Amino acid sequence: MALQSLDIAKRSATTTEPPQARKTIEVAKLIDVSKCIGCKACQVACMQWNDLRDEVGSCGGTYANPTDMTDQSWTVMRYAEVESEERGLEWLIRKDGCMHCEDPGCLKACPSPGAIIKYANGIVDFHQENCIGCGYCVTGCPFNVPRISKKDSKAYKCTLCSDRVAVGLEPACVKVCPTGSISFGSKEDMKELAEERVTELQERGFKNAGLYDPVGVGGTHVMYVLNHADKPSLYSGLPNDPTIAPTVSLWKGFTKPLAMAGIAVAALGGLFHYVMKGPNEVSKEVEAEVEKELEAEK
Amino acid sequence: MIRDPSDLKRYNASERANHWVVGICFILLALSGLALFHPALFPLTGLFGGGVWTRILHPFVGVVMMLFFVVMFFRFKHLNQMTQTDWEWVKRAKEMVDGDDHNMPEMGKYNGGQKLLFWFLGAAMLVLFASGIVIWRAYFSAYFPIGVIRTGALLHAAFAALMIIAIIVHVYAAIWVRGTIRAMLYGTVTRAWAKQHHRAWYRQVIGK
Amino acid sequence: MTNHWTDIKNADVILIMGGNAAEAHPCGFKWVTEAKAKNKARLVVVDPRFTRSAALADLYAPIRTGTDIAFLGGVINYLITNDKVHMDYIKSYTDMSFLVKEEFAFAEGFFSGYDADKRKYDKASWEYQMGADGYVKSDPSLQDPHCVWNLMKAHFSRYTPDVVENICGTPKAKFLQVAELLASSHTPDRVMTILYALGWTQHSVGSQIIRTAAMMQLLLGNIGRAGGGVNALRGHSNIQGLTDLGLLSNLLPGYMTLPGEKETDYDQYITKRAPKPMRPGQMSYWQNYGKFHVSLMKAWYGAAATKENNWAFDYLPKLDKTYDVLQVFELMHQGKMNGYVAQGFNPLNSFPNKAKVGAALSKLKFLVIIDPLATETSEFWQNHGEFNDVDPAKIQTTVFRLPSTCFAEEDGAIINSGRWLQWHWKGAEPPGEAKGDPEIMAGIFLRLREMYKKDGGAFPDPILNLTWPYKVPHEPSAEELAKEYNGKTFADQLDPKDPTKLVKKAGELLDSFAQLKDDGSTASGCWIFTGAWTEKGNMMARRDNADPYQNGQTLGWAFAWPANRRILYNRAAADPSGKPWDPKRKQVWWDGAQGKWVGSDVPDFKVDSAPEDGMSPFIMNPEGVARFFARGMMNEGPFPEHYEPFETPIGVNPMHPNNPKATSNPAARVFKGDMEAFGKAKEFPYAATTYRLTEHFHYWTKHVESNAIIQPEQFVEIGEALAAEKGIKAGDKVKVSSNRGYIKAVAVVTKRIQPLKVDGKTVHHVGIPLHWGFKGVAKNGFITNTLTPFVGDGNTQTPEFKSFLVNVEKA
Amino acid sequence: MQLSRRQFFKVAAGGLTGSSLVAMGFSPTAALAEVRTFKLARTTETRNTCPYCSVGCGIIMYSLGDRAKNAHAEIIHIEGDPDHPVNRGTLCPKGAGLLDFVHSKNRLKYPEVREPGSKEWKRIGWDEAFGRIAKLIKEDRDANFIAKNADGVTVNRWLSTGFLAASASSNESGYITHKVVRSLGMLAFDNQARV
Repeated sequence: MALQSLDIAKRSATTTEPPQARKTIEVAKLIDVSKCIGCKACQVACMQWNDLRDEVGSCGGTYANPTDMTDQSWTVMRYAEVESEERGLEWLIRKDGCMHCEDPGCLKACPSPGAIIKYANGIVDFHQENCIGCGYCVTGCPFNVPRISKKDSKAYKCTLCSDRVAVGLEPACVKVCPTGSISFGSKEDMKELAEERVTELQERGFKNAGLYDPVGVGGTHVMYVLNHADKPSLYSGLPNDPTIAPTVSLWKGFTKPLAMAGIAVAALGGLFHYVMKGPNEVSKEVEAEVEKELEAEK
Repeated sequence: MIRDPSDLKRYNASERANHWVVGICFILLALSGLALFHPALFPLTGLFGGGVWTRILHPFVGVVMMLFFVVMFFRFKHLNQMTQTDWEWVKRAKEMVDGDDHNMPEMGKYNGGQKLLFWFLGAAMLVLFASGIVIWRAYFSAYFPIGVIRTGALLHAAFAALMIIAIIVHVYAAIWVRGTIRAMLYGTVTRAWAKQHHRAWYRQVIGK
Repeated sequence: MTNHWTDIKNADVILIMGGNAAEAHPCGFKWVTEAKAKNKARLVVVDPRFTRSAALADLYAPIRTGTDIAFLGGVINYLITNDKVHMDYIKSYTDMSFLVKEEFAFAEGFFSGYDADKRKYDKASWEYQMGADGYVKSDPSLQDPHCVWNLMKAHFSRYTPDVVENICGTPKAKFLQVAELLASSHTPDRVMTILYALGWTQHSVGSQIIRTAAMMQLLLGNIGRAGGGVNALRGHSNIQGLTDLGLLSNLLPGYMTLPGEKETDYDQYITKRAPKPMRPGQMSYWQNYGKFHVSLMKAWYGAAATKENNWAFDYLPKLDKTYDVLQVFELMHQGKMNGYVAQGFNPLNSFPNKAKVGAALSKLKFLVIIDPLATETSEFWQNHGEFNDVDPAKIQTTVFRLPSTCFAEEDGAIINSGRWLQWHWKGAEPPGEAKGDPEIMAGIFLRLREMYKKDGGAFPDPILNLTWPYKVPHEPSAEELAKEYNGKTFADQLDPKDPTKLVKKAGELLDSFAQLKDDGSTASGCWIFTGAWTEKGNMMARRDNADPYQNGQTLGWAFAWPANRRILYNRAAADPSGKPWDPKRKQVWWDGAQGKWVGSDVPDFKVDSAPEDGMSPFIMNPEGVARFFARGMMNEGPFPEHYEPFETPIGVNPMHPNNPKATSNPAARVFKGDMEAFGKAKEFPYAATTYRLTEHFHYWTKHVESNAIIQPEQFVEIGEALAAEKGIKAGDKVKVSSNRGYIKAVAVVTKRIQPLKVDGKTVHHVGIPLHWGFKGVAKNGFITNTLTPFVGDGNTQTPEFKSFLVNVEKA
Repeated sequence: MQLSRRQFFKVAAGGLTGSSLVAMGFSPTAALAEVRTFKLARTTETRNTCPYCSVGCGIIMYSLGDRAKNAHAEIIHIEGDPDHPVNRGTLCPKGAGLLDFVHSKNRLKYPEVREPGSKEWKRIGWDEAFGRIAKLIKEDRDANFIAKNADGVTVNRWLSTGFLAASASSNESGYITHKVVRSLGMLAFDNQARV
């Protein structure tokens, strides 16, 4: 295999390992919601860098716009007004987008070889030229991220700006973030930074501040610092404990070999049965009987 | 075409055509479905013009198959009611597989195995059609919650596999039991064949 | 800004009030999050709405719009009564000990000297007592009842926490929490910064709100210090520059002022603006006014400005009054104006009472629009349905629309809020036939001059004699213009300390405004910019971002006026003996060995004046110190007082319930007809306020696709309580009306706007973003300023966009 | 066509074998996974300052071509300037979308005039525009210039035409604008400082 700019860790619908000899640093994006003002600079930077322009929609009665991710909007801000006895009103704002799971549900579900790639640095990338548009990635994703374009029926989502990272730059949203809510670096560094931030938040009275790096999907390469890490769902429904759904695991796990084995057994069973038992032919007796009967009729 | 006037008519032309439409659809669906099901079989998409065409065509073929299957289902439904004898046949099916059909009860047009297969295929088609609609991303998935879609995908895969196995058995049975396939090709079987395998039907047809 | 953006990171406490930095200045707000993360700073937000800034605040307090003076007055009272003032600082650096004239008084909401008919004050009593020595009298023991300190104490003692709660609707406990946190910055080792914007300026008492804040910062000893100051976050990219360059009715470049029609004597004009020190040993820097003025006139009129003709003093128009935009549109509305030019400006959207502005424009003979974008103003005559329901046939104005370049297509400098002059470079050709503003101005001017040369006309002298030394006359280059405002000398300049040394050769560019002369031997188009383009090159284009003291001063980046100084009044960062108040903060200090002031910033001081000389840090004031007592500088009084917005939801000033004339700013100018156009709470019960959203910039970005995508449609924000009362759900269309018109928009129903208890009544706020109009790629909408009242601040005439009354109903 | 059962068996077996071969790895080599090519590789960078709010963020404009005579410098991307001490490469949603401002379909391209009572714009040339505007200005100034006020004091002012200056044009534009406007004796002069 020729060299490419990023080494590949996993490839969708591919049964063999890609070359694994090189070790690259794992990267991660850390989104500190305690610094986020929901300005949507990341949304604009994303559309500018990736040459996307969503439709001019309408106001649905909240600040959120576009109101959901689309093939043209790979990241959107989600706003939640949460009131509690203890802290009064809080405006919890979360940048939603692909989490770049260590164990990506989309990749697991994808039937098209090479349509979804997980690079060795942790980025999970869609390759639209290989995408067949089945939408299985949507089914597989625990975070409801991939979107199928109405124009070309291909799946799209955040690439973590793989083209920028490949040449040594940070993703566009990271660079643009005016309040420093989004950071990018090695996953190790990001975890350290998160720890620092969590300590700071705890000092400010957020007892349950913490890092969101869910183990259920093997950790993610987009992580959150949450001031209420005990209740991720407060942040516009961030899954509390995301995993690849058991149905998807079954579908893409056990079912595959079992079904193939079943089919093989059936086919081979037939073959060997035929070979060993021979065909089930009409017996000579019956043939003779029928001959007789025909004679009789005549 | 070689015809023996004493042969028995098992299927009329319309029934045969119906069967083969369903059958061809099944083969297309199985090949395209398997291509999307197991990475190792993905190259089968080449048969359909590539992955994208496979994804586009599969559900439409599915709809065609379902339509024709429904017709076929109602055509043959009354012939496939399980009876006491059929269950007796099923119990003894192992002997039959081992090559000894002496103790098998007399069967009508269809034996217990065929009837069970019929009902199983009916159920599988229902599940496949329903789950297929759910996972048909281009038109319908948006209307279903993600949990339903996931279950749909799993059921679709599982029932498709079962159905393929069932059809392999079906096809093999047709191959194994010599003189069977022509029933679906020219519509007739030999009297001997009928008497051997479906004696009750044989009696019924020749009026004895 | 007294300080600048990066400096915010040095703060321990940050107060965002009268602004929403996170929303309107997100990249500057980064230094707030930086201060929080690296400096353990606490962020306090006081606002009628729980804003994007509030989302990150440690402490948020709601306030009724337009009542900031009461709130800040309450804080001042809290600081004084709880002894939380930086006493060493104010004793040396403010006028607290100065004696005020005994006639000065305040009663029933009026200061002494009020004339109710003219709605104006005679300010004679608002002055210091002068001693026989010609200096202001002072009582350092602070015993005299007429000393500023005692007057101030008495004035603010009325603003108790209960009064604050009653006027502002801020729960007393919240107010006290805020006051306590702000007060924590009174120690020398803690500094607080204030970030405000048009949430303070756009009130009929806007200037006084800002004064109250400045007084609070003085009491806390936070002026002149890194991480401190009173920081106006300007709204536009070069509105600082345009203001510095004096593009206002009554100004000349560099905050010099045009003469009034009673100041036609040149010497009197200069003397009045170059005051002698009012205290011994003070600098009173404006004494140099004459040098700046003469240099300006030399830059503009060259050889035609001579000592004999008082440097062409007659060329300057003399004011009878200020022609701010409200005044101008009032005159236009009366049919007294014929022509108008709007250069990169969209008055139909930007000014209050759109109906009046549109009607005024219709009365013009000609209107010239110079803009990169198709603005609403340029199409005020066109029918755009409900958004602009006019009949073109009835509008006789000739409208020219001239396409200009945008930032990407020109060289030049713009000045950010921190007073940094930053050069930018052209990256592409403009679309179509668009031209740069200088080229357009030259195009009009050169034709005009030709006509005057040929045909003569009214007073052609200034037109014919205006210097025009540009190599390509119809296309003056940015470089030529920048060098012109920087200034140059016509004669050799010698070192005053060593006359054998030549400092500047004739014809060279100047390094500093200290080199300007009033003998006609220097020219400078804007004295405060001197040093921006010197013989060493373009200082505005410098890109050295080194920050050796790690306090964000970056003296090698671009050029900051004045004299590349980053924090104004920075001498006050050191105690009277010249040592930093806080040894950890290395700012500016006296280096005895070198005999001069040194530090991480350019000292804002006479660099060799030793602390023992007793010169005080506020060198621009003739007193040398900062003023708690504003003397006659403000129109409504030397101390700030709470007055209600002109459209008040409670109908009474709770400070002066028995004096209806003191309900709203008694000295604010209100035009005939506009007073009648004010709505009353009975019909329009809700307090409305207009503002920007972070997704949009004014009326520009509705033309910008990516911004239209992220905030496509006009909306208004209302609280859940009001929404429930009115049966309005999020996403419903609502009609918001004031006494001047209505708009329709989508309702955003939110917990972030809470009803407030004010003077026994419940006051609901309605929040109205301003960004929409009938041109653009976003969904077209109504012009928000259809609703706003045509009245301005009592000093600056900034329209009262932030406090007015509306009604809301389901559309 | 007549398909004997033997032939049918062959076809079926062939299909099975084909798919089994494929299953065993006789599939064609899959395409490589390569990221999108970095789109700014040889663009020209120009430093500028964001024209919106007063933070004055540094930006870098990336344009096509290498400034060669025949290359038209179309700006294709705008990003924050990481060296800038204030924004350090960051931008807000407005700054991040500056490219769409530069290329807005509502940019004006040609001088236009709307005649009195007309419903539409008419495209004109710069010469005509400058000439007509200068003439209108001169007519009004000559008719309404106030050399002396009621008290006979020289005031040299002109009040019947006003000028609004921009908020985002450069110092140099502002400076020359002020110079020209004041030379005419105009007092109805303001800028966007208040709004």
